[in-house]
Amino acid sequence: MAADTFRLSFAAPAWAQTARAGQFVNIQMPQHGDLLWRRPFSVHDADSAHGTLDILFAAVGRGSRALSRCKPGDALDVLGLLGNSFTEPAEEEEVILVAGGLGVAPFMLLLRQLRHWPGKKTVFLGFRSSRQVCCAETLVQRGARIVLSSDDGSAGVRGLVTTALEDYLISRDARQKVLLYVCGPTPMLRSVRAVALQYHIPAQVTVENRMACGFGACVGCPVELAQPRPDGQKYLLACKDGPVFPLEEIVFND
Amino acid sequence: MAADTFRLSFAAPAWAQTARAGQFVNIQMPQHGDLLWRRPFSVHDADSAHGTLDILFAAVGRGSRALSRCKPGDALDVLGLLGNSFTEPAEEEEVILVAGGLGVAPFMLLLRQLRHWPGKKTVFLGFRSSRQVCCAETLVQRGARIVLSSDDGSAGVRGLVTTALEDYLISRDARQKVLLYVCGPTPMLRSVRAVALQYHIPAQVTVENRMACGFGACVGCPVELAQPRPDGQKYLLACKDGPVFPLEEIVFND
Amino acid sequence: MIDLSTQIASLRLQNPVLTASGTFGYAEEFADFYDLNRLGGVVTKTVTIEPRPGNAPPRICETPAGMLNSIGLPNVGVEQFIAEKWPFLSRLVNAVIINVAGKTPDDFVRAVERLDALDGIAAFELNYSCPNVKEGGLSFSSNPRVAEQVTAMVRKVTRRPLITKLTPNVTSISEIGRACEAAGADAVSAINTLVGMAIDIHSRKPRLASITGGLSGPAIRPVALAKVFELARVLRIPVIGIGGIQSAADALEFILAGAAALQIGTANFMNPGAALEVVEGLEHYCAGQKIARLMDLRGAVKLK
Amino acid sequence: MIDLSTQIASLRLQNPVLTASGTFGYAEEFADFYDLNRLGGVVTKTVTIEPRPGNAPPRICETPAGMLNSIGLPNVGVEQFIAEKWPFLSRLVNAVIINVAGKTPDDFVRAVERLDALDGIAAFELNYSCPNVKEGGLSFSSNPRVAEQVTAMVRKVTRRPLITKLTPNVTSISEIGRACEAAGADAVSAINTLVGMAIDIHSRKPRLASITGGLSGPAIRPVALAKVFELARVLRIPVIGIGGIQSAADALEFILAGAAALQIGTANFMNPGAALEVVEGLEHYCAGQKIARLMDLRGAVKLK
Ligand SMILES: Cc1cc2nc3c(=O)[nH]c(=O)nc-3n(C[C@H](O)[C@H](O)[C@H](O)COP(=O)(O)OP(=O)(O)OC[C@H]3O[C@@H](n4cnc5c(N)ncnc54)[C@H](O)[C@@H]3O)c2cc1C
Ligand SMILES: Cc1cc2nc3c(=O)[nH]c(=O)nc-3n(C[C@H](O)[C@H](O)[C@H](O)COP(=O)(O)OP(=O)(O)OC[C@H]3O[C@@H](n4cnc5c(N)ncnc54)[C@H](O)[C@@H]3O)c2cc1C
Ligand SMILES: Cc1cc2nc3c(=O)[nH]c(=O)nc-3n(C[C@H](O)[C@H](O)[C@H](O)COP(=O)(O)O)c2cc1C
Ligand SMILES: Cc1cc2nc3c(=O)[nH]c(=O)nc-3n(C[C@H](O)[C@H](O)[C@H](O)COP(=O)(O)O)c2cc1C
Ligand code: FES
Ligand code: FES
Repeated sequence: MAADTFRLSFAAPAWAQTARAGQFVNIQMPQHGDLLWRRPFSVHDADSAHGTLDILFAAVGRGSRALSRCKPGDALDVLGLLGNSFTEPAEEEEVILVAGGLGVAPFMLLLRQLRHWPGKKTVFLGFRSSRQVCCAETLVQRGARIVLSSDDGSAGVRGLVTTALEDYLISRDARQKVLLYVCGPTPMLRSVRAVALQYHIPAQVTVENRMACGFGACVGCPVELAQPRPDGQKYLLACKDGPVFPLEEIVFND
Repeated sequence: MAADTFRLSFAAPAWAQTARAGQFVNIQMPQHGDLLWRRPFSVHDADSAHGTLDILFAAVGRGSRALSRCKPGDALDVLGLLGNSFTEPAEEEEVILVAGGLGVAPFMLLLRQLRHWPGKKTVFLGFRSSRQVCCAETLVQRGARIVLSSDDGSAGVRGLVTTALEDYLISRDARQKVLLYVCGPTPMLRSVRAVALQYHIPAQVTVENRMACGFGACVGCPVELAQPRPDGQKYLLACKDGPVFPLEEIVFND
Repeated sequence: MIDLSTQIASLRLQNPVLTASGTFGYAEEFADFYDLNRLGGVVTKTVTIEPRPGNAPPRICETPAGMLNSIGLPNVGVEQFIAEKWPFLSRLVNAVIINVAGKTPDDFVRAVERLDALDGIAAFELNYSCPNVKEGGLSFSSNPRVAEQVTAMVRKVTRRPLITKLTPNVTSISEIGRACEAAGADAVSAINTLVGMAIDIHSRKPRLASITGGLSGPAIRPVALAKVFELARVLRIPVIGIGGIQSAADALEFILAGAAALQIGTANFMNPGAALEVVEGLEHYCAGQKIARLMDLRGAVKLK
Repeated sequence: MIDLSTQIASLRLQNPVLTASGTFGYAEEFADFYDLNRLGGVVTKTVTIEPRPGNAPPRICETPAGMLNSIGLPNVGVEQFIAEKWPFLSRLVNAVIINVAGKTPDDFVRAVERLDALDGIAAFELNYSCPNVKEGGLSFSSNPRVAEQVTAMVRKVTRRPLITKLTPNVTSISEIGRACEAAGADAVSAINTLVGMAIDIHSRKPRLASITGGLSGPAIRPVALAKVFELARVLRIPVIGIGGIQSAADALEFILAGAAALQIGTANFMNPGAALEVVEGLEHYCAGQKIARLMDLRGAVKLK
């Protein structure tokens, strides 16, 4: 795997049948000690034949580092399956998946779901540098065309994934119906949102808010609506109403 | 080893030269999480040739259970050598070591120190049952005679270690000079103290108070003096003034 | 048969385990995890007379053995609560306690008055930790005079058991408890969260949009236990213990300190089955220790 | 050169890292671990006019990410302190701050008056969390009138910088802070421990002989930070932040919230090198972030 990136596979036969891309699991970290919360991770892949679920994660903090030290046979306390999932394309001619870093995680399962869908599948994969690159080969095996970019140019095109995306959108035939799927860090989501609005392309995004519970109990993971609802509702919950949202309907303040 | 009893050996060449029986080390538990404190353990044995220090411990709680899962090569954060140590016998003709359960820990090193001491060495070893018994053979190898007892009679004499001790003291020649070394749970210490006072036998005890620091900084580990000092001092510190005390000078008011 | 039951004024609970307001939604969120009727009862998320959108994000952050929150009491308001949330709650056979808050004493009165019309409400819990706009934003339970006044006003509009939920952020929680008792409260619950704060040193911003928030979880358990102990010693009305309870062992500490019932809060997030596990753990403990009536342990801490 | 220095009234500290009273003995206990002169200074264990034996055991217990203590201020009294502890302390070249407490306002005055005769004391810190026997055992900083009175009385007998150390167990710590400021305190330090309790469910006894005790450690850090932030916003005199600080990152949170200096307490027990590591960590942070003067970060939390 890429630097500090880990794939963890665990047995979950029932979930392996029903998991839909976009959904997530909430895992209690091993040796959690004074880490109170579980940590949420997107379902990366689900293998119904083997009855396993995969997550793909970066060791960025105490929890994920502890998780990365799990060994085969260790027991994990996993809460799932949580959240909604991506809506699959209908009459579109192309789907474009935009992933910033580990934002690629849910797309592995999405491409599995779309294996019989006849349209064109393009994945824009942006990483900081070549050391972080992962999943590219498997995504190709799953029928996608990859446009790789990196901040330092050490892998694929130099620059932000959003620049690569915009270049592509400018050059394509504007009459073709396209659907965007987006996952990545907030600044990237903000840029892609601007691009999607500009080109009038419908987009679905998965958000990664901090979560105390993951199932709607703490109301701690609000996502702000671009337009408050008539009844005054200003927020949706990332864990329960999401984590997948229509990108145009929400905003990323701060 | 006996049930839930573990011996842990770690490299500490300098300490292995200088450690004296009665001293202890204070160890940060692996994956300590919300366990704030280190955990204190007596030096069980010190091997100056190999440069290692041993501790012998029971997995009784979160910290010691985590410690018991240490694997060779793991790094440990150990603070030491802490505390005072047993005074070795001088003109006595016999030393009697009284250990309740894992209270046997410091006696392994004590017998190593006494290997050239010519007097008689008797160890009263009390355990709950045969499943807990440990160290008996090695103690014999180190020149001690063992009187084993267990609460349920499954090993050695049935009954408390103090009963066995008192039987022995009654039957011995009262003119012979004896010195007691005592380590074990508080109720046992209390009984042995009564016996020692009754038979006018000098005794040294190691106490196992809870400790936040282990080096005199928190003042959290007081041991009560049987007689307050003339200047009003009522307590000594287990970690700094001890853990070895003259048994007659302190009381165990739970 | 082990008797786990307890009594809060006229309200008999089959066991002392309740869920804490704001950590259990309107119970529906937990219906998939276990049979809710196994609990002593549930306390709802705070309901206010008008709908509230809640605070801007970020609303939560993790701290050592605890968490900070400033959720801001988002809720659909009393009318929509009755229309949308009550139908599910009203089908529970154990105690359903409605937690109410307001910005002014009058808000409390109006909400309780309206809700009192519903059949099947076991009790009201008044969330006195929220800011009182009439008193410059100080909480309703930071001043005994105010706590007494609001309690007396609400007392007039309902005959149902009235529980006042106290903030720990005061010099003397027992003074506030006494004021509530004098004004006719049937029980107090304690504690609500401690005021706390955390800063992200990278962005240099507070970790909560509201700057400060409420600290909960195991970290605050010793504080909660001290407050419950203090209240139980001076009040005649029962005290409901809240704060960092994760297990039956934790719950027993509160019962020994004098609590007549308990609420499980933050623990529900990490372990959705936490409240039921406390019930089962208490049962198991009583069986093992041959204790026929759990409440015989109430206040049984040995002080000498 | 990175400037870590800070100013507490007339007292210049080479860096803002002090050790908290009661967690660092009389400094001698830590002399084996590192060169004490690398710290901003040390605050001694509380000294009282008469010797005190301290409380009965057990005095300490571990809690989630924290600990409870009821040590009871054991100390040899002012005279013996001067004879036995001061010689070592007086040889330190950085700031030595003497922490003083008493059972009555007069005890404070007598102790400070006597100690003021010593050369080389950098400042006095008055421990206002201890029970005031004149006011029914309430702490000296639970009432602004009392805090003001004691501070004014001590102010008269010393011209050295006077720091009053505040309890967090009050409704409004800033009200107490203002009272101290008005009476002539040069700085406040906050927080002392939170009142807490734990019960051993097996023996059914409190885990501390004194029943309740003081909670410290990482668990209370969010509470401490909120209090320091509150004080720093209303006071003109500097605030010294204390509570659960384990690392330079924790220390930075307090500086961003407005603290002019910090004290490391409970962390010294687990990691005897903790205070020095905070100094080194702050240095390292400033170097990495190209911050020339650490105190430029003081109060720099971004609120909007
Ligand atoms: C629905 C959902 C799906 C996710 N899917 C994945 C995934 O597939 N793969 C993956 O690697 N990560 C995923 N994340 C993010 C993942 O949960 C965090 O990386 C993880 O919680 C970090 O835990 P930690 O203890 O290692 O880090 P911590 O020590 O808690 O924090 C380390 C750093 O990460 C930041 N951080 C912590 N949690 C989050 C979060 N939820 N969002 C943004 N920043 C955070 C902290 O602010 C801090 O800077 C997902 C999050 C959500 C909500
Ligand atoms: C100087 C000294 C030397 C020691 N030497 C040894 C030794 O050689 N071998 C050994 O097995 N143990 C020894 N101990 C005791 C050992 O420190 C504890 O068993 C250990 O701290 C338990 O940690 P834990 O996290 O596993 O248990 P916890 O989860 O902290 O506690 C589990 C149970 O043990 C009790 N307990 C915890 N600490 C102590 C303590 N210090 N004294 C008595 N009861 C305690 C608790 O009350 C609880 O009931 C010594 C203690 C001291 C002070
Ligand atoms: C996310 C969250 C939301 C809360 N919302 C409310 C609320 O709406 N009304 C209320 O009275 N208390 C609320 N509380 C306080 C809890 O009910 C409880 O008093 C407190 O969290 C302490 O208990 P705990 O440590 O078990 O969580 C909330 C607590 C949390 C953590
Ligand atoms: C064991 C112990 C002893 C303490 N003794 C004193 C004391 O003598 N005087 C005092 O003013 N504060 C005393 N304190 C309080 C600390 O100085 C500090 O204010 C508090 O512990 C919070 O900081 P921390 O979380 O870093 O420990 C003591 C704290 C502990 C844990
Ligand atoms: S994480 Fe708790 S409601 Fe979304
Ligand atoms: S354990 Fe801290 S003084 Fe003994």
